[in-house]
Amino acid sequence: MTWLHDFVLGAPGTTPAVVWGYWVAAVLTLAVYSFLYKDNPLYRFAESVFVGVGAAYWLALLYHNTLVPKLFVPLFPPEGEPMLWYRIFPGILAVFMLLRFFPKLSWLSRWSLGFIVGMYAGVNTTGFAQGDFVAQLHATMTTPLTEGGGLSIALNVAAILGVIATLVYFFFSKEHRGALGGIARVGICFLMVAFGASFGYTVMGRVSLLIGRMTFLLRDWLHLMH
Amino acid sequence: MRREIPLAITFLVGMFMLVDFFVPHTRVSAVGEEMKQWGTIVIAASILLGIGNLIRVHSKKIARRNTGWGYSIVCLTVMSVMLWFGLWPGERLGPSPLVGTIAQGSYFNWMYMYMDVPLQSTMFSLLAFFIASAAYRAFRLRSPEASLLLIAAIIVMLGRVPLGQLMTKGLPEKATLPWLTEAIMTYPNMAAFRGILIGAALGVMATGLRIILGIERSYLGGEK
Amino acid sequence: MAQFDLRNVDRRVIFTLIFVAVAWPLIQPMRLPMDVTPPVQQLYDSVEAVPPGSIVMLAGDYSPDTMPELQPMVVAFVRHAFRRDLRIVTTSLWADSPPLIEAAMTPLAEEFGKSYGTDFVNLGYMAGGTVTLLGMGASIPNTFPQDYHQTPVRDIPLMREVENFDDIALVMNISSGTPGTREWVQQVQSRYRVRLASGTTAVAAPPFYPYVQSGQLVGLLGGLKGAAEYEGLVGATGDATRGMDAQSIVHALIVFFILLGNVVYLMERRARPTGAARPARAPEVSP
Amino acid sequence: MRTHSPLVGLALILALCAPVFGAEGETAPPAPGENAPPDPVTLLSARDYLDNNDNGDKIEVTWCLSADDGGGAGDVLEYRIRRSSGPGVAGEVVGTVPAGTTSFLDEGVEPGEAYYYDVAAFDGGSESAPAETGPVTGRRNFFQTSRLPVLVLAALFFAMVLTFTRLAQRGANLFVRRIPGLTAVEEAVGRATEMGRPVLYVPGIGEIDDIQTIASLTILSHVAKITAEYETPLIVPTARSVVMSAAEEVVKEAYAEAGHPDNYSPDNIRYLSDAQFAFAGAVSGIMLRERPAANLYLGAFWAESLLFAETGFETKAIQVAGTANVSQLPFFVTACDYTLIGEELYAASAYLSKEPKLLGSLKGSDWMKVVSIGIMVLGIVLSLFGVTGFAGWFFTQ
Repeated sequence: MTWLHDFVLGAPGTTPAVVWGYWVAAVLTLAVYSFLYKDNPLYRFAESVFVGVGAAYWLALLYHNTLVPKLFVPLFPPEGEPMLWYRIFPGILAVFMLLRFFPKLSWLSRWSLGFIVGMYAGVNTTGFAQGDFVAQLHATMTTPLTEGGGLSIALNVAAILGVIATLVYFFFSKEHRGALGGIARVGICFLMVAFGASFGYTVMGRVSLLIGRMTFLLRDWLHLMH
Repeated sequence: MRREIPLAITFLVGMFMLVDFFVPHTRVSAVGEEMKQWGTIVIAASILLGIGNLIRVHSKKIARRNTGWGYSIVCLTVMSVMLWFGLWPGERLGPSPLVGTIAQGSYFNWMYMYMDVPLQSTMFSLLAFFIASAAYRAFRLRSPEASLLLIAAIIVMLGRVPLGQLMTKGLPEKATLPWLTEAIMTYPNMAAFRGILIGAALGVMATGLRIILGIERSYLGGEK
Repeated sequence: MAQFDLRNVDRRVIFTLIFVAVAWPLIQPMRLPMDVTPPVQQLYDSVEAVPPGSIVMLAGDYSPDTMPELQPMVVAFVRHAFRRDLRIVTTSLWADSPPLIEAAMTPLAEEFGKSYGTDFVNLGYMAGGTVTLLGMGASIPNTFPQDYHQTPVRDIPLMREVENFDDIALVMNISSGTPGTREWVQQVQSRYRVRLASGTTAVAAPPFYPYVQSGQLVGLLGGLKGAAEYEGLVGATGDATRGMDAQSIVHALIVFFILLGNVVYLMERRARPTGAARPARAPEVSP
Repeated sequence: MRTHSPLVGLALILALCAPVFGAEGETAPPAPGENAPPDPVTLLSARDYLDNNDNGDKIEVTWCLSADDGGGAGDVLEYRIRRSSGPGVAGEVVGTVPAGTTSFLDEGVEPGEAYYYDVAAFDGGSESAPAETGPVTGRRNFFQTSRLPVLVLAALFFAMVLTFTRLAQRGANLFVRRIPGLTAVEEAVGRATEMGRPVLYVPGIGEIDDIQTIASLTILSHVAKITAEYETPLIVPTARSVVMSAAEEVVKEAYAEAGHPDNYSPDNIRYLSDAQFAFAGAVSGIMLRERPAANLYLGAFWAESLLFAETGFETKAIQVAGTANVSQLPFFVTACDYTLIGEELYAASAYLSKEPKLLGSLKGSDWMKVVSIGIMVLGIVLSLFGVTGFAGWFFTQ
């Protein structure tokens, strides 16, 4: 009987908001799982709710956490604080961006797009150059090869060869024949082992998500876990 | 002019970001910092654009009574209700902790925690089922490479869980599944991904260069 | 043919098996033992090495879809940091993260008697991804002028001590995609010499091993297993540890499926050496 | 000291300091002020500190511990750092740091002024003789010296990309090897023709601005020319309306170019759904109902890859896949007949389109990989012979 009570009305100490919440969440969860049987209106309904809630959430957060502090407050500051007048420029670019909805003025949105694309291009170019390209070259060169015992040294040497062979595999200016082809074959072996590892990890990740949902259903909603 | 100005903006902003990376002089850094703050604002607007687009697509669907327009009504209704909770200026209704705020305990937060959270997590947990079914029906030792992949995958799958640890208990350490898994991750996996990383970095750098110099302009869309 | 045909198993049978394999160990736990892997140990040691009183940053860049893997990491990290009297500043490049982090921190703050504004602060979400990271490199208060609840940061005592990454002893990035750990490594760790640790989904973890080897990451938690190991080190059983039994059983089941599927496939191929509806191997097949 | 590279200087200091560090914590400190003043610090140096936002107002002072800090009398409590405007002039204390510390960042200097620093160990009663260094000037620097390797390598790479692009524009014949994946694609299409069944081409679920989608559309054009020739139906389901319009254009043009504009059927280029799983479900439906004999998945794929590959395997279609989304590659490799891995997708598109900008980047990246391999091999060999400076130069963090 206590189980039935907990199931319907929530465990002692749970507020009505939480009890309602668990029920709504459980129904939505089951609606999504109904897709496993086949595509059906219940699943479509849940999917539409999903899209609606997600968009509303993002919009509200964008307003409260980005637009208000970064644009509205600097332009219309409270008493006694300086106005950052130059924030009018990104404000204009932001408005231009939204002009895409008006066909006659949509060409202005390219200004804003140009700004963002240029910024990302600059930032990513240096980020990848320093953080990935140069840093990984350095790390390969400083792989420890004189310490840690025979097995460790052998594995480190193998890793260095693996890096080089992988790069050779992605070399397109010569036919993969002869020695080059041989190295490329080694590269593909390294890639396959890495993809195998990825495969295993991905399986793990997907299963974890299911475990998370089942924990919710079995513990919070059905009170079957202790 | 409709293409030249955006290309010029891209060039100037992109070049400035490159300069900002190499030049620590305070004049450059100060301008750079404000530019980055501008960036967050314009990027926020681009997200607004995406959400606006969504509203437009669903409204059109309803207006034209396209198949599934009922679902579009559901979508827009839920969205409006949640936005009302999240954005309604609370002061006008009198101070309320429930509406017009995103704090813990508000209606907005409730809708997020009990509708968005379960829906998002459940959508992706479907994949556990699909992966299991594909494991039985589609993952095949069809070539030496695929076999190598699957063998590594099986070692990692077992080595990453306590069961695998139990299965090879008692064997010398370097033959246990957890050790083999960690070795795969640290050496061949690391090496291959480093190769991919270096290649991908070059790809991104080349694309960045093309964009900044205006050689790549497909992002601007067609000439209309 | 009425008999059970292994070649044409309805996928719903497989779905049911998976469902049972997850539910059963959750209801009847076995509590299988677990070792700690080096990247997790390194992460734990790095947090231990931060002097008490320092400020650490919890950068949550995840969303509810990966919560089962990542939320336990957040909980364990916050517990670890609070226990060592570290103060926590949280930021998010993903709109979804701030309430999830808040949900994890509120009960722990109560447990450890920590108060908002002096011991921890949630700066909320900021659009912009990599650009936001660079803005933080120049000035964190200018990049996040208000916290999640719209309090100006100058009114928050903890934030008076934070100007940029020089004031942050360690960044723990909880990441499930882009922007995430890769962007933190490229833009923040490389550029501003920050000690960066990462907790990621299992899907994202393998490509980050080069960063662990190069020292760009001081530690890495990969998926539920990484979270469970970290929970073990911190000494608090959580959802990750509880989930590992189910993880074990399902992995074993999937391995069994792969093996069985391939046995059936090989038998089928042997039974029909020629004239099969599909070629065993397309010409020039490699990877 | 300032003429040395900071790294070499640091290594030197660490090497010389090593014996002192080794003795740390072995003796209990006697009560302060009991005995003679502590030994002075050694190897004192000061340099302009290069900040990310360099206002020229920071100078970093480094030294080696006094012999009485950790070892010796073990009674050092703190170090006092003084700054003055001339040699031998008694300066003001700008900071004190606890025993065991070997550096101090002075954050309040006037840019452009020359300073002298002296550091003295203090044991609670008396100070050691001060060690002095200088002059040193805080400057607003115009170049972040630690990032020089990034500049050099990026400049070299960019020069190669631009050179190859120019060569390609002038019509030079730049060799790119044929990607085996393309042969697999053509054979799959050929087989579908033999069997009289359609070809299914999924250009991923990325947006039109995703470079993978763009690469995919190039390959789609190639495939469309073959199907136009063979009069084989080509079905292209898309998840983005803009991608659909682009795919329509591409296919129509390809049919016209192949001389069979009448064979083009606009009904086969379909927009199905933006929602990931709804799209995956709909594509699976096409596979089961229309039974394409060749399934080509090229572009940006995420979790739906699994569903496609599985259903396609069930329908016994020949499957060729290609994506740069690494986490999906394992599923394609194990369930498809051929898979284009990562960069191969871009290479295939450059190979087919012969566009100078794509060829230039591809060739530039190729030769930069050769340079990278050269650098790595050289760095490792030199390190093995004890020359670590070359590898060390690439440390930019």
